[in-house]
Amino acid sequence: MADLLFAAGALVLLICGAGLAALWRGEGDIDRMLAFQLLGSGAIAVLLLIAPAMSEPALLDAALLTALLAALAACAYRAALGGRTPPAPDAPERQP
Amino acid sequence: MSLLLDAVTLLLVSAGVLFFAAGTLGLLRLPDPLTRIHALTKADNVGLALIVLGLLPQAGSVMAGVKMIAVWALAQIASGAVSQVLAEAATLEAQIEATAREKRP
Amino acid sequence: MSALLVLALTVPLLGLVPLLLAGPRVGERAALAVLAIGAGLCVAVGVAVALSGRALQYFVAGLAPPLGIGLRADGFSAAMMGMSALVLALTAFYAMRAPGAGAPRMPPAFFMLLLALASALNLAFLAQDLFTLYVALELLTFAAVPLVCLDGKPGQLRAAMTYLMFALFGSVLYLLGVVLVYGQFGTLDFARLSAALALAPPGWSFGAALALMSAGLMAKAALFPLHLWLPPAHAGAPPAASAVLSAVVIKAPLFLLVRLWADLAPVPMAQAAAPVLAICGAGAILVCGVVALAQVRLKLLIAYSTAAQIGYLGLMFPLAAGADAYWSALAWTGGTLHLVSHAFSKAAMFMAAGLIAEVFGHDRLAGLKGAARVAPLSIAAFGIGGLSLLGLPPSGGFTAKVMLLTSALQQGAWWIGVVVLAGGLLAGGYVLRLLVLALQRPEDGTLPAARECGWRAGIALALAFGAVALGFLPLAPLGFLSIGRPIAWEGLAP
Amino acid sequence: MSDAMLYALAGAMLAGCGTYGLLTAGGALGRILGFNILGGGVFLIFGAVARRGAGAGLAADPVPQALVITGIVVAFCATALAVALLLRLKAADGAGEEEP
Amino acid sequence: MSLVFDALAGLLVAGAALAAVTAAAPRAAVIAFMGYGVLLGLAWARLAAPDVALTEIAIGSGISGIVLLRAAAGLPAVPPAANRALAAAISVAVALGLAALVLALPEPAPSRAADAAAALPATGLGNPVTGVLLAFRALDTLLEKIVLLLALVGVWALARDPLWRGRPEPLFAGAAPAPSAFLARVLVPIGVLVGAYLLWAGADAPGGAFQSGATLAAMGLLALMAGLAPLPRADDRRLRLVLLAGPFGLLAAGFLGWATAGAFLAFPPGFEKPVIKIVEIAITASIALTLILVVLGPPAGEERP
Repeated sequence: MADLLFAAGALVLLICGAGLAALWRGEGDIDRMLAFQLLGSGAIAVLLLIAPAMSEPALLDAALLTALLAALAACAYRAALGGRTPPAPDAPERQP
Repeated sequence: MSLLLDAVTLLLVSAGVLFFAAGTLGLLRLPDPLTRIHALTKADNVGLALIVLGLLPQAGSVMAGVKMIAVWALAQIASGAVSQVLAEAATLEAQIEATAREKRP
Repeated sequence: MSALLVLALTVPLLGLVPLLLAGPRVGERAALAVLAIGAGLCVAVGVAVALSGRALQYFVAGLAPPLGIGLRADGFSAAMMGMSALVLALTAFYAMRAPGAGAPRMPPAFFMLLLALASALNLAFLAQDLFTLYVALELLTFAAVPLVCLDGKPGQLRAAMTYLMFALFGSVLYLLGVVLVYGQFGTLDFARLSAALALAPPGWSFGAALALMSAGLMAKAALFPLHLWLPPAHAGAPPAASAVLSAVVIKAPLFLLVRLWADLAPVPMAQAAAPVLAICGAGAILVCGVVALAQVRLKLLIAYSTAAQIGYLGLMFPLAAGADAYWSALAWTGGTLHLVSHAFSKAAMFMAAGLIAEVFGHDRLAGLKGAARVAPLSIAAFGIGGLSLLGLPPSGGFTAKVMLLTSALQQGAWWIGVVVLAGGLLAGGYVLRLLVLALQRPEDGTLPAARECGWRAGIALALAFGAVALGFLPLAPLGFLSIGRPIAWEGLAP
Repeated sequence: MSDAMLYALAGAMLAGCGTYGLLTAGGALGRILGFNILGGGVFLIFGAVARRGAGAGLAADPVPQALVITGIVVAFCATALAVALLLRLKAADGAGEEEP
Repeated sequence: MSLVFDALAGLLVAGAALAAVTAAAPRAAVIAFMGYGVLLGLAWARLAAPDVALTEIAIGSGISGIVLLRAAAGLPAVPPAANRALAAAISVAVALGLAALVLALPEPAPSRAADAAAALPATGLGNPVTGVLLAFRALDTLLEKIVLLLALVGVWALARDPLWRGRPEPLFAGAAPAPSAFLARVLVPIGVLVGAYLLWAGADAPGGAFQSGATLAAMGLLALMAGLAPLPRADDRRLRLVLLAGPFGLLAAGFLGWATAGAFLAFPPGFEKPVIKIVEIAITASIALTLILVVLGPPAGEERP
């Protein structure tokens, strides 16, 4: 059984890798963030798969943490864009 | 009994991986960021759900099973909210880009 | 007695509490008191080592290595501890402003960093575990880098960034060496490693691990050719910060370099590596010495002189690894004495330069004509400290260089002797440049009206006299420095 | 080839990537990333060393693992300090602050 | 099969690292670096190091992302500085040299696992990594707490106000947009729960002060980003007490052990586990707060009325 779970994990990794490579060549950073989110989901799946395979239940905690923090990254990305809401076409420049 | 459970695991996990593959394919083939966001969340969540369901027989303890379901639930909530955040960021970036282009004649 | 080791590590940290919780004035006084106590503890360690004739040792948590961490003070570490604690305490007094002196106070951050430095240095001198030493080096980095940019000027910030990058790169290299050592021996304790190395001659991979650690330490110590970060960082920092950075901070990685090659490495390996270190040292002395001559600003001149002077320690390695016990012990004494006397004289020189720059409002050498009239004590401190760098008697620098020279000539290493002499000549060139200018007749109206701050110049002068006092040591190997070497744990837990 | 060795080799590759980043970075941020990746490689090698030391009922030697945890936190602090310096430098340059 | 998985994971980590160091735009490099952090977490999981995996996930892909994305914002893409071919050659040489060193490691590998396992029962702990961190090598942990504190001092020393008054700059200038605020409102309570669980579990299962502190810090930053909590004042005395609680709590426990068990940083006999637990709580609080403040940056000075 463990071998099968590892195989499934390897497949998920492979899929994520392919997705990453393709999205990486995409145009914008939003696509790159999507690639990161894909990787996050993949990592959660892989951790869930190898936790029983390695009989290490603590990896479920790791999966939980990954789910939490992959979401945090999206928020950090948005925060780094600045606190502005989309500017209206002829709105005055934001005061520094 | 254990053989049957293993078969269930195998079936569901394979289906889950398949969904992952399908979601990724959608991510690669869809035309613009907003639709790609859409594809990612849908496929990932179904895929993850199937994997969790499949793994439940292997959980070993009730606690582990509860944790697995918690992981899935958290991922479900988070990816929904994340797609909102990223969509807003995408809109904002597009608008910043557009204003910048207007200012540059 | 061995409780002193733990106290020397922890007491300086206690000063952080009032600095973070009470107002700046109370915090400053507390920091000063703690640093003075810390200096007392370090001197007490030295006295205890000298009286007992044995190394002090302590097992933290009562656990002996390999699982636990051991602290150990031999003569060499006790000497370094005493030196650094004295310099730190005097610098703290120097940094305290006399009321009404007009200049802005040192921010509380300065005293926090100073306290952390005191603890980090003691840890670097005492810890016998390669990873604990990594933590000590990191502590040192985190205390030293902010010192460079305390005023927040763009130049300082850039210098601090470069320093941080070099220091972090050095940390990673050092850590890589530690990882490889653990992978080979399963222990990071000096005494246990020595025992393991004595049992079976180590292979090339242990040599590689030592080389990686050394490269990391060289980057942190700014030993040529990894010295590029030092001049802008040390020259740009506030004078009190420059004094500790140049005098004691770079001494910790140099000390560890000596530990690794003189105490830990098997003799054939040390003998193979010694010429490389010596060539780096010679490069430092000659290249940085010449560059120092070309400087137009006083603080940069002193900073380049630091980069040059640490080269003498590199020269020590082939001499100390020599076959003859007496001449290698003499070289060892000379190297240590050089580290200590350089600390005193360099701290004095940076403090003096700070006072001179305060009086003139700049530190461009060309504008310092007649400085002796407005800053006589500072010029005297600079001159007397410079005496030691030049290697003129009586001074610790003179004694150290004579020891290195004698050892080099007796062991037939002529080229090292030549470098020692050339380094003295170069030092003479850059020290005398300021002195000659300072004693010249100033052009009319160019002298500022302000005078130097007397008691702070007095501290600089006291440090300079400390370097002179070391010159009265006999020209023979110092027994104190060989106490507790080679590394071994005596008995079990105390 | 054991799993530990595979990750040790991955660590070596990371160290190579980190070195490349440090050597080619045009700005401070690139150097910070390079340093982090180089450090990550070193930690991974340490982790492999720990895994090789499995025994006495433990799946790995706990001593290196504890040291790596310490190291990761220290490396993060270094990153944060470097970024704070970077931001301060950016602000200083942007405001046109001059050397006195 | 697990070897195929490991080889794939190793290659992916290296690939992400390569993407991070070769990306031209700073933000793209940072995103790749965050991905590298996630993958590295997987590697740690496979190395039977769940404690490290938790730390790496919380710090490497979580908080680092916030710091680095903020640093990358508005940075121009800089062309590579050095000769790329030469740099690549050097890097390949470094990787090959290290690989050779790694392959030359002795067999059987030396290990302290037996020593740690033998000494662990005396501490009352079940997690050997926590045992190493808080009992056998507590000196390292103590000093590393001081390193953390110093990192904060270093960051604060960059403040224009040398007396460190006021609050740091906000992560969002203005109010956070609705989706981010919603995400924070959902995630923060769950995350705080997870952090508390990691601390509680850490004595006997993987987890502990570092992992918990890092998770709590990430949640704190998320809450601050979304404006759920006011930015902390750097001159708040309670805040400074929390900062000091970890390092000086451990130091106090060290002295207590000196008085009762006869050695600095030993723990009072019979009370090892409760004392370690209390110290761990203090350390967790300090780590979480210090990480938050280090990320937020120097205080901006007294607010204008």
